[in-house]
Amino acid sequence: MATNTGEVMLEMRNITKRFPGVLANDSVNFDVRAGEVHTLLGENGAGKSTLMKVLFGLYQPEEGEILLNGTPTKITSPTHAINQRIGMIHQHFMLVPTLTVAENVALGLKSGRRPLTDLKAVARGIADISDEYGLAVDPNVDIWRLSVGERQRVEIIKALYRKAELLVLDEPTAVLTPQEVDELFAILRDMRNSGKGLVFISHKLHEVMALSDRITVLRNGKVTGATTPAESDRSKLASMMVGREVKLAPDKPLVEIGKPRLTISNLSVDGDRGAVAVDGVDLEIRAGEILGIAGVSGNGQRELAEAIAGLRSVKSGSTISIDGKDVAGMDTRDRRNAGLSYVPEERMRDGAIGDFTVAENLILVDHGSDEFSARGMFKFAEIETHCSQLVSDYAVKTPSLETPTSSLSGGNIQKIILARELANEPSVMIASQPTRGVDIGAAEYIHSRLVDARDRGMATMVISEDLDEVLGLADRIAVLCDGKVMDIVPVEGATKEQLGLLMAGVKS
Amino acid sequence: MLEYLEAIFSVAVLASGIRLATPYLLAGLGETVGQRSGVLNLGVDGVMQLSAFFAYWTVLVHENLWLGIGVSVLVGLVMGIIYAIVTVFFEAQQGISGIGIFLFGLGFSDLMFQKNVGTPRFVKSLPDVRIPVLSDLPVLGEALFSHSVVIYGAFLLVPAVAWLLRKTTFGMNVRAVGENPQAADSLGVSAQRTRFIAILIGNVLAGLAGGALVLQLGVFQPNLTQGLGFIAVALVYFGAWRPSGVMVGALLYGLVAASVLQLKALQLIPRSYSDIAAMAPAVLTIAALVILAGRVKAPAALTRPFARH
Amino acid sequence: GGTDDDPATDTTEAMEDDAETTEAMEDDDAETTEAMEDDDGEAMAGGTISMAIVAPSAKDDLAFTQSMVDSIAALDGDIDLQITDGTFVVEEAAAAIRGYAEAGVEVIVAHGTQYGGSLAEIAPDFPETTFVWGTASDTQGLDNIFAYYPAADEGGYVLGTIAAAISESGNIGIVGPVEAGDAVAYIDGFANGAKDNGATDVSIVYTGSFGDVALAAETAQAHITNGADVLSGSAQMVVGAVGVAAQNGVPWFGTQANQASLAPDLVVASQVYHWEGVLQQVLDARAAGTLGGEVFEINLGNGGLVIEFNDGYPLDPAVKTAAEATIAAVADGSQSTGV
Amino acid sequence: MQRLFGAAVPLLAALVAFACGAIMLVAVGADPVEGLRALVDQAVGSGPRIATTLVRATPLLLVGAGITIAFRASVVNIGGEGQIVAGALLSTIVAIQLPNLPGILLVPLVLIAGALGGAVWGAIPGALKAYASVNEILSTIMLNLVAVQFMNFLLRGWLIDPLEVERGTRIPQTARLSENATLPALIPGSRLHLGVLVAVLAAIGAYVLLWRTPLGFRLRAVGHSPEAAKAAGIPVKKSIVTALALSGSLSGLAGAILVFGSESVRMVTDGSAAGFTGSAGFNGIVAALFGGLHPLWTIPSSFLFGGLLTGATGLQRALQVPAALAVALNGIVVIFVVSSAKVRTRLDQLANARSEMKEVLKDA
Ligand SMILES: Nc1ncnc2c1ncn2[C@@H]1O[C@H](COP(=O)(O)OP(=O)(O)OP(=O)(O)O)[C@@H](O)[C@H]1O
Ligand SMILES: Nc1ncnc2c1ncn2[C@@H]1O[C@H](COP(=O)(O)OP(=O)(O)OP(=O)(O)O)[C@@H](O)[C@H]1O
Ligand SMILES: [Mg+2]
Ligand SMILES: [Mg+2]
Repeated sequence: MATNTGEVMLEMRNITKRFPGVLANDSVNFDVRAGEVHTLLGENGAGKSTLMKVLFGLYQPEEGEILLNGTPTKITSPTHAINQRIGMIHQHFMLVPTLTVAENVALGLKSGRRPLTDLKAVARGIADISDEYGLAVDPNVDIWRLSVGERQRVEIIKALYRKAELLVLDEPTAVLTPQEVDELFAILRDMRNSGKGLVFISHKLHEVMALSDRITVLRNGKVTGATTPAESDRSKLASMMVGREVKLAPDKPLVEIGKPRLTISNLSVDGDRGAVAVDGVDLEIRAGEILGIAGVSGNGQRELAEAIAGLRSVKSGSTISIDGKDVAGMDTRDRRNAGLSYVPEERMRDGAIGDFTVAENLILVDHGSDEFSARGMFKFAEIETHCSQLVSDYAVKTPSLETPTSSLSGGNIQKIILARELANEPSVMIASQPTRGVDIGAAEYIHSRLVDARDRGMATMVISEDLDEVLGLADRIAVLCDGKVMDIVPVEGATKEQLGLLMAGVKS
Repeated sequence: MLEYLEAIFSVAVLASGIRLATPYLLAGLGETVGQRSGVLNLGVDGVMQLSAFFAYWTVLVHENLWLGIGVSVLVGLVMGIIYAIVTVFFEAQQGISGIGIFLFGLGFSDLMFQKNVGTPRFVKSLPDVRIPVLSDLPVLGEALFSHSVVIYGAFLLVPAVAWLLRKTTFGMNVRAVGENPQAADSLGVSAQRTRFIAILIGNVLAGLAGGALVLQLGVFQPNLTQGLGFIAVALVYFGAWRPSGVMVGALLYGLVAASVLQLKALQLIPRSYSDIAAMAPAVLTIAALVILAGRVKAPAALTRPFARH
Repeated sequence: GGTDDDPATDTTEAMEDDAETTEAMEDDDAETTEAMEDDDGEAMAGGTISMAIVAPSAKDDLAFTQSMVDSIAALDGDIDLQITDGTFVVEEAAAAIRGYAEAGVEVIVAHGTQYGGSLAEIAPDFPETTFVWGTASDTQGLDNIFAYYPAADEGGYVLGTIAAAISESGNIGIVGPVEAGDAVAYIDGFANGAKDNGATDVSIVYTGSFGDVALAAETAQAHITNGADVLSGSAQMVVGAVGVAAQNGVPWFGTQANQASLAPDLVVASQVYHWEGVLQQVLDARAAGTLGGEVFEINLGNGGLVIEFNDGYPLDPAVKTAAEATIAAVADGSQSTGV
Repeated sequence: MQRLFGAAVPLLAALVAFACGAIMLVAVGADPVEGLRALVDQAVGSGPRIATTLVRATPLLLVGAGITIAFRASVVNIGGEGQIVAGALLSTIVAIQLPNLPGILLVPLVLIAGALGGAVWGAIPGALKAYASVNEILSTIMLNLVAVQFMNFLLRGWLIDPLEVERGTRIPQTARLSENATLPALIPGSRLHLGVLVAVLAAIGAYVLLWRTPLGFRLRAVGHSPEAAKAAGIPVKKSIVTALALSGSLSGLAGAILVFGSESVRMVTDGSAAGFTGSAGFNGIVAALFGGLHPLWTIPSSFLFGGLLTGATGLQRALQVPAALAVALNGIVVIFVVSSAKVRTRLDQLANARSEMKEVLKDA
């Protein structure tokens, strides 16, 4: 760990930022020294991103001031922030997929050969940065061809190319594979050691423990504590965030395993770019069982889930059956009618409709059922009662049922999706990354819900890149590598090391 | 059969097709720039009619073709400014505000014509310029190199626009803003300014298209374009937002139309089916799209107004 | 076919006793005024007749609508004329017609076949008003509707013969809109006239549009490249074709209105619709207390169709005299147009 | 309250637009006050005139209501013109084939035929979009052109009025169609026919469909997020086709009403789409927009534009101002109204925020 000897490069004093109906930041104080990683920790909606957007000039605070290297500065726009040597890696990438890496880096910069672009020069600059921090990436490929990890490198290069001294990373690891996380951390440490100041935001406590020099905890927009990895541990951090004791792993009562509910045999699926993504997979999940799918992302998990959900066509010879009924030929709706439910990996894209109200998202799947409609007409009274029931059951924090879903925080949206998917006691659930980007409190809640359903006899597939989650939740763990099942191991006695080897494709 | 092919693959049809294609090409190129920046303009046809009328009127009064061309460009510029303000600053629904521009152009040009001209009178139309050596080339020389300057200009604009979009900083910004304005904006590339300029370019070319059309004919009539501008917009989709693609589309459209005329002129199409034959360009365009489509994607931010929170 | 004799002849009679009917008009005037007094006083004041035209295309389209406007302008007597042009849409036209009738206009010319339905609805509501419906050949059994139509094929035939005479290649090109309306009558007559007079190759193209000037221009171009050395055509969009003809120095024949102004030295002749005769008869009849119920055809015989030669074009006198002969022949029915 | 205010903004915009109209009047040397008087008088000056205005508004309302459906499923339908023609043709053919059916059967039948024709002509671009990912803006525009030529083909040939051939006048129009198919007048002796009522009901129907039925729910879901809709089991492709088919069916209905509600009770063209539709396919979009793309608001806005269109003929008669002025004015209205849309949403945002704030405070 580097010692925090660097001078203070950023100081945010009593920052207050309101949104309609929300006090996102409540006179927050926050500072960053040169050569340190300062972590912001907090539940969904705690105000982390807001605070950073204020720093980056995307929002103007109602109160408070920002000092850069001691001098009070009013940051009016991202461009202004960039000129102040501040860089930001957003929660959602700010890249133009159809432009090349070099073009994305060159955007907004003065070209040497105006009116023409000067991509050669930019490429050279990129090469230098790549060498310095080991950020290997080809400047001439289009962004859409890059993996998530590579895209993130481009984001970092963009910041460094603009000579950023203070770099903000908002949940940079949420979308990365364990390997990519390690590479990223190596890079970040290099940057820290070269005297840059880093702000790190993550919901994964072991990452926070591994990378941080200092940790500041936000709750409901207020700073509720500051600490360092040395003087705390994961469960301490967790309770600081949530304000109470939290169980990091749900306790699972022993239920006796029932008959097979989801049976997959010889399932093969093509990926987006043609190549085989899922390759002759055989799986069986029984009533009252949670099967965890571990694996480095991009090894066929997404395709597997989508194939089961009926969103992706399977190759001939594949069979999928739910409660003994062959569903391979059915469309998504019929599979759901057959007892399937599905929590997609991409929450905001596939899971919920941002412009729909909370209520509308809660009935997105069952809107056509006779419970909610008769003779093609909605029964609004029934819908109302049903939805407010779910909202209270799942402790969804929302002003009203009519609130546009997009204005809720990630955790709450995920709760809505889960509530919807569990509403009519499905026999099989496919849950992809159920708690990615979701704070501990919400994650704990979601886990316990999944376990309850399992106890009532649901067959569950939990796909996650978070080994802690898989180990904590699953009864059996199947490890995917290159679209093949490397092995299926009972959770008892399974170790991260063992799984890590399997994920890397090494069979013991 | 053979006679049909002979009729279609004749120098005359080629020349005629090129003439017919030019207004589509000019308007399409302009619309390409606009759409690449994320702005759909369904008002092209209206802009063309306005610029066509004012170009015609100018030449009628001042008997100066170049002044006419200039005026058509000017009209395009003015309409561009209006449309840019509406769509960029007021974030207006693009498809529909375009219809507004169209209706205005259609009605106002008609109004002006009836008030200021009335009975159609001819003005001198753009002269053909035979390019010395080239036009004497056997077979195609005559068809390709004996046209008015605007036609040469239109086709020279194809590489020019491609160059603008590919090689220049402005072009890069246009592509970025059309794909992900938030990203561009976060790097200090003003989506608003970029789109504003792109819209101006688009409308200026639409204006030029109107001027070219009317000065080619040497006479104006209400609703001169007969929906030409809408087809030009369609051809941008057809051309997959690439100048070269738009050129192919425009030529296809023009050549099919010319071929049909030639077949009719040679009485190779029974008269009673003349309307069915007249469907050919539209039908073929759709057919070609069924084959092409899916492979290309529209600019992701097309028709999405950009607003910073 | 246009030239079935009966209407032709009896209308010509009607023309002959023109003189006395005009006298008749003089003295009838007083009483008709009284007659009018109650429903509309000032319209008739000072012998003014209030007329209105509702027409599909523009009043100065150098074609169908202009022919009617010019004709009314040419009427003697003091006429207060109102025009609603460019209204193809029947609902709009109906509104306009009704509006004029309500405003007390005495003679309303609905200058488009498609208005017939509206007239059938409106006319009965305004028994004092005279409605003149063209081009049409029946009055829908209403006694305040007059109908009129042109025998467009007659002039077409004549112009066709002239075209064949001045064509060296014997190849003649015709630019048509949609194959409909009296464009067809004119074009078929023209083609027949040309063929009967030795034209070897008469090419007719219907572009499929009344408005597409560019397409009309390219059609003319196609005709010329295919060897045509004389052109004609019908409807508003032909200005495009005339332009091409002018650029290529190819003679042109016009119809409906005199198109000489478009190409002063290349328009050989135009078949011009003169509705004066019909209109005069309408006014006379009205003055005489008959508000409608008659059908008029305009043709070469009754002077409703006039071939106007353009002095700007050096037409061989021999050809011209021949043409005059043809006119006479077609007029007295001895020469059929084959339409 | 803020709803009202929200609605007031486009009205204001419209006023500004009409001011521009006045300026245009002056430009063409006419007295704007006189003009306005003539316009208003012609639009609503008397019973029959109001009737004419309502009749004129009918196709706008139908097309407009259809537009709102398509828009909610985020498909742009510029094919109104073609869909009107398709509907008119099919209903005309039905009336020609079954002239002797009693009105009680024939009238509903021709209306259904119209809706069907429009639905098919709308479903085609829908299918092209859903299954061949052909952009619907392009295909609807192209299909407009195709429909026109097809109309000309039929009206010149198969469907032409035998009289027209006999006389040699050859106007491309059908014979006067069966009396039984004529839309009955709502008020006996007035032009106000059943079609007006049908259109209003259709608009209300569109509203109910979109916000009160599962089907509409699916269309809106697909409009907002095809991905999420798909994952929830909603058939996206099918919904896109459905949306355009529904949108087209209303335009087609307009086509049938144009034929059987017209005074001539026949289909007639000048060889252009506008010749038959009076550009209702475009003006309907305008009306829908002016109604904030909400089916119910589209009702009054359609009547407003209907009045503008009929009023224009009065303007033309009284001041001899070309009717083109009305078209230009339409355009200006659209431009101002779309521009005002933002101001309006901003207002709504504010209001929502305030109410949300209150609720949150209540909870606390
Ligand atoms: N643009 C906005 N408009 C309205 N409310 C907002 C906006 N952005 C954030 N909020 C609200 O402000 C609060 C803080 O949001 P913020 O995104 O800062 O939380 P966060 O700590 O980043 O959560 P997460 O861990 O899910 O990213 C939340 O209640 C959120 O709903
Ligand atoms: N609940 C639903 N979720 C997704 N798609 C549905 C649903 N209901 C119907 N559909 C789709 O709409 C089509 C119409 O089928 P169906 O008649 O059952 O629906 P509906 O009765 O119109 O509405 P609902 O079924 O919701 O009452 C179906 O073929 C199906 O593709
Ligand atoms: Mg955040
Ligand atoms: Mg159902």
